Amino acid sequence: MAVLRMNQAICRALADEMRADPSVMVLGEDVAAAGGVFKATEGLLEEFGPMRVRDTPISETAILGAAVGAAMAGMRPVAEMMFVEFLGVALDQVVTQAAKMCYLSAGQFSVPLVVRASVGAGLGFGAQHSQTLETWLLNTPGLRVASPSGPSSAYRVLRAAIRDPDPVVVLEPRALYFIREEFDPADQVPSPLGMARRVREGDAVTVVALGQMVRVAAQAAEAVAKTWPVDLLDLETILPWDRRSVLESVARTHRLIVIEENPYTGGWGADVVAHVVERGWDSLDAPPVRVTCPDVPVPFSAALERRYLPSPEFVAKQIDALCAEGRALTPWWAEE
Amino acid sequence: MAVLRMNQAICRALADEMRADPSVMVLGEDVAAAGGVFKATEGLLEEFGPMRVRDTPISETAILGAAVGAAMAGMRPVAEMMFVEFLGVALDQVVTQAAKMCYLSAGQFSVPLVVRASVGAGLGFGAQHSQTLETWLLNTPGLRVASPSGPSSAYRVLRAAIRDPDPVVVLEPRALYFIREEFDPADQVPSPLGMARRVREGDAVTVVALGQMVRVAAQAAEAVAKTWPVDLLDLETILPWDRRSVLESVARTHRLIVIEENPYTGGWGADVVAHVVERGWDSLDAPPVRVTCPDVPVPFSAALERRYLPSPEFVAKQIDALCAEGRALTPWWAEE
Amino acid sequence: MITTDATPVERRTALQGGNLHAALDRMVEIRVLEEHVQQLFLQGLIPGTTHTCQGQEGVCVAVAGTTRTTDQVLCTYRGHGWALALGMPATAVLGEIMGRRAGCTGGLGGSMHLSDRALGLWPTVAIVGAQLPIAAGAALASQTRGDDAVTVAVFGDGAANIGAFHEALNLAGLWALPVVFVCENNLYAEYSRIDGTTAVPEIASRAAGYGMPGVAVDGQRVDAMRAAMLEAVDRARARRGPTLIEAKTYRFVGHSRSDPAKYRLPGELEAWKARDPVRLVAAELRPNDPDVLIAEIRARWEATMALVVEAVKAAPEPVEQDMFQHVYAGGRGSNVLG
Amino acid sequence: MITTDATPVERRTALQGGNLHAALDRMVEIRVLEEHVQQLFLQGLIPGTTHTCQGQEGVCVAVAGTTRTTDQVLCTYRGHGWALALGMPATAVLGEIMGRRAGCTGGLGGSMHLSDRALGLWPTVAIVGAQLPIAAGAALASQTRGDDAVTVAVFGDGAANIGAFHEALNLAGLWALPVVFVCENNLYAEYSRIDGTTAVPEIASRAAGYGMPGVAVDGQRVDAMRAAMLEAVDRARARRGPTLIEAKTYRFVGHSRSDPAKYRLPGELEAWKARDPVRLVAAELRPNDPDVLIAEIRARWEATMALVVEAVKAAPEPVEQDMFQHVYAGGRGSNVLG
Ligand SMILES: Cc1ncc(C[n+]2csc(CCOP(=O)(O)OP(=O)(O)O)c2C)c(N)n1
Ligand SMILES: Cc1ncc(C[n+]2csc(CCOP(=O)(O)OP(=O)(O)O)c2C)c(N)n1
Ligand SMILES: [Mg+2]
Ligand SMILES: [Mg+2]
Repeated sequence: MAVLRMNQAICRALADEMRADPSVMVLGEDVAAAGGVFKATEGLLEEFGPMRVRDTPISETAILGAAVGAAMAGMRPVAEMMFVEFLGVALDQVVTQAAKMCYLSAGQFSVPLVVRASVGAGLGFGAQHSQTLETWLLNTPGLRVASPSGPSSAYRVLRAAIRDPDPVVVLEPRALYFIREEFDPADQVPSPLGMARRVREGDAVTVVALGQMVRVAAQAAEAVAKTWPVDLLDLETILPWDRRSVLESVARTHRLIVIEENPYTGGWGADVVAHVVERGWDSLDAPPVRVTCPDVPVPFSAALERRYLPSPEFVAKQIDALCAEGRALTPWWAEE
Repeated sequence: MAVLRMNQAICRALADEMRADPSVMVLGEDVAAAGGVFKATEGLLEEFGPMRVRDTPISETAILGAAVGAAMAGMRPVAEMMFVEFLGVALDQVVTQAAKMCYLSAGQFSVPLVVRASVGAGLGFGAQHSQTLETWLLNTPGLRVASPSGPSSAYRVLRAAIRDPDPVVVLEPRALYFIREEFDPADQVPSPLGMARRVREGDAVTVVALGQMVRVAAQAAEAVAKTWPVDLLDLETILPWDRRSVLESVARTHRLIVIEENPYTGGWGADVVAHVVERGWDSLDAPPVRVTCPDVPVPFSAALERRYLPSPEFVAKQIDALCAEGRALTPWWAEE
Repeated sequence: MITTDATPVERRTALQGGNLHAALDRMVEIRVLEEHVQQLFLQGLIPGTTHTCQGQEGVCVAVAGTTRTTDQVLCTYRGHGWALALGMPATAVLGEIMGRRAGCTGGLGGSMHLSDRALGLWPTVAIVGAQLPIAAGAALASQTRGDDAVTVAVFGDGAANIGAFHEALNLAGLWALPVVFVCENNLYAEYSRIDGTTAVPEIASRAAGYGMPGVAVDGQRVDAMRAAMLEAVDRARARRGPTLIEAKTYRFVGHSRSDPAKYRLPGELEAWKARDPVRLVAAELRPNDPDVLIAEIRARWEATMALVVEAVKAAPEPVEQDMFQHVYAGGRGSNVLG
Repeated sequence: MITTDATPVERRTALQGGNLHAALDRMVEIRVLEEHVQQLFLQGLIPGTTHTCQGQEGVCVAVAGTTRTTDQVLCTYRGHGWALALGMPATAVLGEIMGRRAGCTGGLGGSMHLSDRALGLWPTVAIVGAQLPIAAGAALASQTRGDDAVTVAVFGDGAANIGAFHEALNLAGLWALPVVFVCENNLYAEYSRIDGTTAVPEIASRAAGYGMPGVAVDGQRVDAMRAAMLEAVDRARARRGPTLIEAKTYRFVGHSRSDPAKYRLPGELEAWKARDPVRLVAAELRPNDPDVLIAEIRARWEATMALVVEAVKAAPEPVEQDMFQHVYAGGRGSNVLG
């Protein structure tokens, strides 16, 4: 057993994979000598040397492109994007190159690449450094996308991502890097990506969450536990998300709430709702509900940013409304 | 009245706005001397001169960044991205800069920028030149996104986009550039973006479509017209899409089908379905349905590409199944 | 000479003409504000992050003194000094850094996103290099309209390796845009020294690849920087094309937040501190006892800044509704569910 | 000398050692295939688009003759000549262009996306410049693993203005990656002449900004190109760092599809046709009657290509299930609804 912060769990996953497989390498801005801006690559340079652990220039296109090329050549590079927004200058390499190379070469090449990026609001980094941006990636056949919800989750997800033969983007909730958890890394069998994790079991309502919203959902579930036993699923992998587990849960609970850290319009929660409605229509007793952020850029002020994020209190209210009345409340931010 | 192809209608809209407003300018690769790869800017250089109509290097970041800067300085630039995929090397300028500048400056600056990009499959351009990619843009407060469905639609949408004080991305279905339509440009009052267009009226089912799928939907609607009168809405603007019109329609028809040219997972159709389900639950008699492409990159071969796109025949079948049985068929491409 | 209740525009005007007293005064003001920012951050009173600029004050003050409020300056997250230099009052700067309504954007932006259109300060950006093509666009607007504004695009040594730099400089060179690119080469990008990230030792040398003059300047000397700017601004104003100026400078503090900057080469900090831009100007003005001169000015700014800090601490935070303003310049709010 | 039923690897080997007969033979093969591609496109038998390379054949043939099948070549949508030069049989090239199962990727990729891993031909990309950082990555893998492969990254003059070029070359220079950057400067990017898009006249000059040698070569002379490649490949193979080679060349045809290329300067095409790379080699081999030599070889290839065209026309198209293969290398298919 070990008590690890999420950044340490990530570092441990990297080190474990690097020990097991000499083709695993790490590159990114300040990941080597400094051990990463979020200290998620600390000690790797010392153990694995400057060939396999590389500091790069501020050149996201070159970082990702080089990772794509190295992966196609048979390495297993793990590239760090310090903040997910930086994908905006280099998205091409992930979704237009990496995700399509296997297809375009009819399977001659595969791209066992991992892109790690920190995501999310709550730390006061402002509108250009606080989003989650799964939506840039989801409509991309050929890609996988995961987002862990804490230390053991991050450890498991990252090892699975590195072993995956296809390109995987791992979106790490920045606000969780310094959260601690006690777990035994040796116990964490890297399960293949694409399976949801049941956080708590219940039959009143299915709550689906991802990343740092899993904690928010868990707090809300705890708050309403006496009245409404929540079946809480942590998707962990968002592309492809675990349709089977969600549908099975809804078949038992007949109700669905998705908690999403994104503006309301065009978020991934809609994909969950739409699929469940299409394939699980008869299971549903009430309209599915999304709890999201409002349709605004992430505000800087601490007061506004707190308000911006879904809160456990509001999620609890929505659970209560949906279970008691069969109808959720209008989101706090909405004008009709 | 005039008979115009869609590229000519676009060119006309540009010329009309450039005549009306000296701050409108056009820039992009080969838009000036050559009149555009798709001939949508033909004659503009001759009429408006090399200051306002500029050929650029192959530098999408500089093209979009320069357009953002010029817009912030008070111009109304219209930047062309020849294929929407090229946004992948410069998305930052649209979603992280342009869309957030008004907010980040608390309204001191606005960004009256238009980005035109050609989109869509059907012409054999292969996996890196055939997508629609609205999903890169939708979860972006501060941005507007539209996609016309033919010549008059393109004329109207583009004029409205140029007059809009905020950044607008106009996604032009490439396969429609050479489609003709007779209409009077003078009649086309540029209505503000965000309003759906009713293509045909009916009460059996609401069909929502965008871009080149509007034609596919219209053909399907025609095919089933005797049995199932379709209420066909062309969204035209996809961010923000016209929630009110769609909900009103569904309140009358009690059924919803969304036709989308995108892979199934993570497309914008889910946003329409999810919102309608959440806000129009009681209206619905049957599960909403999305007709989409399969979850694969766009294949090159003509035979495969034809199969890849939603066909009028399959849409008609889904309309029939939903209206007759209350249940759509499993998509042709799906394995359980 | 510089009163603390000068208007923002007066604060800007004071720097024009090259008065070294005014420059020194502003540099000390910046130094003192940045020290407070660091303390406030450590005290947990500033959310997120801060990037301060102690040691680099000569560059922004020289640029502010050689440009007009109708010119347009685009810089980065390391922007506090730029905002003050261009004329923004300390309350508006610190107010923003602390997320108050008194901030220049009312707490929406934060430390990395300062702006004041009336001073020509465009929103500072937090994506490395993104401001460079935007600056080209600002200059493009001037060129197309035929106005006489000059655009200044500020960036760091690390930004010289990102694609946006290349594309923006090529475009500016090609179209002879009225823009001055000012690289604050402080030797480090975050924790990485320039020689570990950049295949050439001098950023200015890259200008040749874009058909524009490249000038390396001692960024610690406000007069040298001023001279280089005057020439480049003239060139741009006369519509003779862009210039790349590389200001060799150094930050005396870490990259951001509480970075202890352990990555410095031995002796490097000391060598650069010996060339503190504040002290170099003071020595120019009062060769016999520069430190006394600095102490005098510092005392005044410390008194002022203490008041500013208290005022901002007491200032109101934004209210919920503020977050829905300004998402779009036009049309209905973005919180309408429809 | 070159039999049409040589294996792909034999076709590659034939070009090594600098045999000019072999080079000429391959260049004519490319020329003839490209002519057929243009005709087939005009006949509506090729979907989408094509980018042919008549006039530029010397460059790819020289590169193919100076690299091994274990080296890695990354190039662009203008890739038919590259595929043939590296050894791919015409049926696999044309089969792909026409979207048949006989194509090198069975019709999934098309004209812009050719590949054959056994020949070191990586998937050609259709996003300008995207292959450059990927090539740096291929070279990075070699460097990290310690193998002796060399990577060749091919791009056009127009690609020298995109950010990916800058970032890739800086990275390669910084890390001394074993890569050779080959710019096919054919003076035009689509319909834009280089002087209208690029702030410097010579791409090779930009190498200085990345700490690597830049060499401008007459790309119409396969021997000159070969000499430059030998040196650059040696340098890379010996792990002494990257090189930028600018091959000055010209396309005798439009950019793509049916482009009539009206944008050419007057006399330009004629001047370049006088330096047709095919004829320059033939003149070297048979100074007295190069045209007869060309005609002989051409006749052979025309006969062969006529058969190839008929075979591909008759070849089967892919079947529906083909579109679901290869979306992912691992795991279940992507058509499972769950
Ligand atoms: C595209 C992008 N990549 C990375 C970062 C993270 N980052 C912020 S500041 C910085 C260092 C920039 O160094 P430099 O350009 O020298 O400017 P300085 O901070 O020294 O003023 C980095 C890597 C970013 N903000 N944007
Ligand atoms: C990022 C990007 N921008 C634009 C295009 C469209 N495009 C395709 S080829 C081409 C011209 C490229 O010119 P050059 O690099 O000189 O290569 P050449 O075609 O002459 O071989 C352009 C602009 C693209 N494919 N990718
Ligand atoms: Mg720096
Ligand atoms: Mg070219």
